Amino acid sequence: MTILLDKNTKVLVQGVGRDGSFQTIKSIEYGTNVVSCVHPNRKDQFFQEKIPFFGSVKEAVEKTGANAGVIYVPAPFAMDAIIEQIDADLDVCVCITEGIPIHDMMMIKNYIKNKKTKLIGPNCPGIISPKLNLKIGIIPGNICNPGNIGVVSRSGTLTYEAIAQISEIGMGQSTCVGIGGDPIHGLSYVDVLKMFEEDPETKAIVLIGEIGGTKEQSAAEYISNNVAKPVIFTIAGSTAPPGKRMGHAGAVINGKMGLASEKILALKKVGAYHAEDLSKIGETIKQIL
Amino acid sequence: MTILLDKNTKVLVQGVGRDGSFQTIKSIEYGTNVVSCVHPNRKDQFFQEKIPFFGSVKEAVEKTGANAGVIYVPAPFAMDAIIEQIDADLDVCVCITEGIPIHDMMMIKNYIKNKKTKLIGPNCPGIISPKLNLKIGIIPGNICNPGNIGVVSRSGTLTYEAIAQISEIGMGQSTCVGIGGDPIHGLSYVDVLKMFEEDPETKAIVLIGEIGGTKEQSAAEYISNNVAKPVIFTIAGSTAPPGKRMGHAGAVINGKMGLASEKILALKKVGAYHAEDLSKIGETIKQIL
Amino acid sequence: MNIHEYQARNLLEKHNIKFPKGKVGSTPKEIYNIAKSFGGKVMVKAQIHSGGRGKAGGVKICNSPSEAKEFSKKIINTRLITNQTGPEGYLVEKMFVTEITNIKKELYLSLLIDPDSECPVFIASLHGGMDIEKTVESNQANIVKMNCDPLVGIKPYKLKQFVDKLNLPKEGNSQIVSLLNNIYKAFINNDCSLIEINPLVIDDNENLVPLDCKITIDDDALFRNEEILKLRDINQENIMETRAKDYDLAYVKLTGGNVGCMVNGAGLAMATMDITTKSGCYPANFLDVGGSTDKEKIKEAFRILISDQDVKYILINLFAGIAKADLISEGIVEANNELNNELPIIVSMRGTNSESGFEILKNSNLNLYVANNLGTVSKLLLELEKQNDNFIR
Amino acid sequence: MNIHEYQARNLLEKHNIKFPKGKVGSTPKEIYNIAKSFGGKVMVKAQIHSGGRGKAGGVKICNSPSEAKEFSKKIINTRLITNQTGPEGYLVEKMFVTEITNIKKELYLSLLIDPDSECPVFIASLHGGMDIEKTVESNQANIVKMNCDPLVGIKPYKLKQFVDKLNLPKEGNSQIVSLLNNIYKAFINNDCSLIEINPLVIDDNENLVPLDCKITIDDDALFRNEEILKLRDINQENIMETRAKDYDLAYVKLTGGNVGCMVNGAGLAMATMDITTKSGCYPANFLDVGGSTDKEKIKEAFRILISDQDVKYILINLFAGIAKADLISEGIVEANNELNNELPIIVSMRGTNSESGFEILKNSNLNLYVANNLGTVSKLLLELEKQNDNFIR
Repeated sequence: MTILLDKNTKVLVQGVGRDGSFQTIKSIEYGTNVVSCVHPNRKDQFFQEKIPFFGSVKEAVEKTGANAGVIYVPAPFAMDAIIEQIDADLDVCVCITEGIPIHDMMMIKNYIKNKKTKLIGPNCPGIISPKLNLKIGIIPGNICNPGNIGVVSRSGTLTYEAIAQISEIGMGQSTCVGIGGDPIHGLSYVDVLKMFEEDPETKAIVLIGEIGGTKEQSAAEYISNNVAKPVIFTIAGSTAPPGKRMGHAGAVINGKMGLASEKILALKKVGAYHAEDLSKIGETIKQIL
Repeated sequence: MTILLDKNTKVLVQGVGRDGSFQTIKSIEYGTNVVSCVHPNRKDQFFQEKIPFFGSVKEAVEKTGANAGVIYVPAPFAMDAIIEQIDADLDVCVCITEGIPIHDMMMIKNYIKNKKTKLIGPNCPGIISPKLNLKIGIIPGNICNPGNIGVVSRSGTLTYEAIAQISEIGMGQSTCVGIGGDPIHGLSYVDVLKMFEEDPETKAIVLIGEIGGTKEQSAAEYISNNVAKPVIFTIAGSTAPPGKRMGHAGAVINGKMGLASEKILALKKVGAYHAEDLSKIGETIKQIL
Repeated sequence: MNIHEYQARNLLEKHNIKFPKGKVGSTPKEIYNIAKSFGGKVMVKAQIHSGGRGKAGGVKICNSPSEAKEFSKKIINTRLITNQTGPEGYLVEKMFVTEITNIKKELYLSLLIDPDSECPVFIASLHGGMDIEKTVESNQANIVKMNCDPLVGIKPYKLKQFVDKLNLPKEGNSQIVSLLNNIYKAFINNDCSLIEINPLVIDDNENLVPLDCKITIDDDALFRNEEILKLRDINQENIMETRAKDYDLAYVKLTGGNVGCMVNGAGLAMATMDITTKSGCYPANFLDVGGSTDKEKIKEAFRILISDQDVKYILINLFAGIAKADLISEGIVEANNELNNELPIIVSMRGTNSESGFEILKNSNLNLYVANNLGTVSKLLLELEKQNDNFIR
Repeated sequence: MNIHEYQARNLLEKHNIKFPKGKVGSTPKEIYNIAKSFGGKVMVKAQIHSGGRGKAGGVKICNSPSEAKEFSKKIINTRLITNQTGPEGYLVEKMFVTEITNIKKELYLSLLIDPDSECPVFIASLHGGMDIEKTVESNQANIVKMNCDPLVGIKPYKLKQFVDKLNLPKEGNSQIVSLLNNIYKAFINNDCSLIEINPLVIDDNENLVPLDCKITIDDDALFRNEEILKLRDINQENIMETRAKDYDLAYVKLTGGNVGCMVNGAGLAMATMDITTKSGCYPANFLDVGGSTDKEKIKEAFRILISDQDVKYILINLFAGIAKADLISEGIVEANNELNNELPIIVSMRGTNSESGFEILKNSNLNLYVANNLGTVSKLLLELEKQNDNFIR
């Protein structure tokens, strides 16, 4: 088993511009079952001459049985795409798009309450399950190995780095989930930790955090009461100056709780293993497993 | 068993103006466990020298264990009161208030989706369970008899009339629910029919409908697939002219589906027993039970 | 509450919706001047709170300012009777003059609250103009609907699908998106229960142009819409219904009957009508005194009831829940004495304090018939009807 | 995006929030005239995108128009340095003049988006004015909060509880309700991430008066707020950061380092900073080329990076996901050739098309050091640092 995805996952794609197309082709090459694309002005056309376009998510779901969606559409239209996927009751909606207005995300997070769909992202690299050769989003498949370490991260490139280091020490990943770098996003660390804890194929969890907000502290609290599996973590931004937005909209230190040192403290306190810098993730895993 | 209420029901009251006070006293006299009143400017005071006031619903719930609420506040403030009761996770919220803007009700109905609270009304007489000597709202207790006929109605006074006739033929009521005369309201006929069908103490159901909308047709559809107990019904407004708002905001015939004749047809088709006019409810019950 | 076409236009214009040039006038001279300033050929429309004005002769294309003047002279200050006004019609005090639009195609568009889906719903028809009601009933294939979400508003993906189905020319396609968004804003900001654009036309240049509009505001929300309340035109309302409303009573005048009905609760009002009609008598009106009542209100209710010349006898049918029967009874007795009412009264009364209520009535000098149940009401009605020399049906 | 105080005031005034009389001026003469028209005694405030202006000497109560003129003469066209601006400070081009309010009590009020509760949150402090940040950290008892609901807005029952806790005089109690509602509307209508009123004062007459305000707009929402975008003052921004933004790049200038960092992804940017610092070197800046990149963007990124005089060598640390490493490499080579760059470059590159990317770099004439993993990056950094004669720390 993996989390979020399984062999029945059928993916629909919204937004096949330059990047969306490229990533969709990469996903198909990796093994993902991409069943349809959605574009209101391209119905009756085909992507790559084989994957049908539909005018709406609802129609794509009805005609192709899609149960997961990925969104590459530009930020001004991303809220609508997310809501359309929620309204179509997809199991999983992965939004790669960066730069969605925070007011939009606020609406979406309140709108999605008690809805069926699990939102991943936005501003995230998506999900990958190496054992199933299945990915939704942009995590490069060639750096992955099937295995039993779960990865959860707010940062895209740091997810890749963690994956690569795990593969380099000869181990592999069960599922990797990028939850996104925006201050308001879909699934949280806690949601994903819960799934990893329940997933029999996951033996250890790598958590990659960064400065800003208090989400790492919430993760620590959850770990202390609910997670028995070993958690290895690193926090990026120890040397970032306060008050500056460090690229990610969420990565701003406002107040003490946003400091890397506070987050490291909280996670160490609950028994998580600290990789002191990004380059030491593989090393740290090796030491404890 | 009764529906919606039981012996653990503890009621809080919002709105003890002239009518709210009078009805609260009547409810207490009938036997209802009224545990607290809510008024932001009267905390630390007592209603009738014994029931404590609190500044908020949340506080009243924490301090007195209230699990049901009734609202008598004027229409401009009713939406806020309903939302406050929903936010406090009450099991049941009964709103007696008439004349709430329809835009407010539209917001509330969308807000309450997947929340714990069941909303009864607004513009309704509330609920009464004669066997428990328990009522929330304004249905006169002295016309009721404990028994096993469930009553559900959009109209207040017609509910009383049906209750009185049931009592006059020597039978009694399990629970009576006035769902309210506004076009958009909380629990629907279908919701209440479902509860009555599952309630072992209810042997037969009296449904009182009126012109306007298609809610009686929805009830008919539900009955045909889900209700085995006998349903006796009457529809008010057979002789109402089309296009006029007949007192209730919901009682306007717009199009064919709103006609009494259409509703009677739909309910007769699914085997419900028709009391041809209001005065014949008792008679009809007698004939079939 | 209804408002006039020209008021509805003003309100929509405030929400960035563009109409053809138009201006309202109250005298033939004003109409002449407006027509002249618009270049001569204009459309002139009677301003009353009713549809069906075109068929009733209240709307005309006039080829010159003089023709506009002559037409308005014929209409202003008369009562226009349409298939929706009833036989009395409504007084025309103002007429609205607009420039002429060359119509290529007529559509119908409205936004209303749908009680079934419990949200605002846009309805469009590919064929607008007159007789839209019939189109809706008969030709569902031409009807396109879109539900909105009260919490997040219009969803763009649904809007796209809705607009696609309308098959508009390219220009109109982009214009309708902002039109729909602006209508939605006006609807939400003003507690509307209906905004109707009919016809919405495609003109010669393939532009989308709203020609006529109707807006209904939720009466229950007028307390928070002071600007709208200023637009109220009580000359377009039934005087008695208006007077009742001022006392927070619901009065409905009915045609052809002679029983004045005083009830509490809308359901009971309708059931009382049904029983009256079934027993062979006919209600002249009904007056719902509602839930929360005081003596002053009851007295006013009685005054309104007997001021209806059709009323030959009175049926009081009450079931007191939130209202108290004794207070109502006191009000009835005082009102009868003040007004020297001699019309016979049938009373059926139950619920809260009904026994003391009956006592009060019985101890009064009213011309009173007491019914213990609704079956008796029918019998008493028939009896009185037989005695009644003035039986009119 | 930040806007000036006087612009923020304008925006709030459009949402029916009333301030003391105030006007902005650009020259000492204008300041003199404004002060005179306000009756002489005024407050004069430097308009820069930074807090802490009071302590930095940018705000003064002036007792006469001449004093206002003299004060503004000293400040206008200088760079004001506060504890938030960094050592360069910001250029003062305008000053804002307001009439004097007699202050009985100072409060603090703000509305911002709280990532934890995922909704707008009002924060008030019973003690406003300067040093509010310290109050918030040290005296939580004086802090009152209220969550709003993005779908239904401010809930009146919560508003009542919030206001009660503020212990305002009677007048202020009713004034703050509309103030809060208006701030909320302004916040939602303009995609704000912060509206701050500090101080919000009770004046002599117990009226609630907002004295100063600050508004931050969500950069990601500027595409739909054209009016706000017009308020942008690029003189208040770091030139390089602004230039990067125009190319959709994220550039952050840091003080005290000499490594120019080019990365993709904010997380990697921070981790790269951390690694650099830990190895004993210090970043001079970082430039995030983001996910979706083309050659032009990369070239511009390189231009910005090496135009920083502090940069002595360059660290490129990329992990290509949505970006393609070969395209980035081509951009780097072309940029180096165009700009004749001779600074040494450490490159660590993985992910999509990284092998062909490396090929491109290796086949170029760049002064290149390749790191196979992040551990090697540290070592190479240290090596270069030792070679570097210009080592400045």
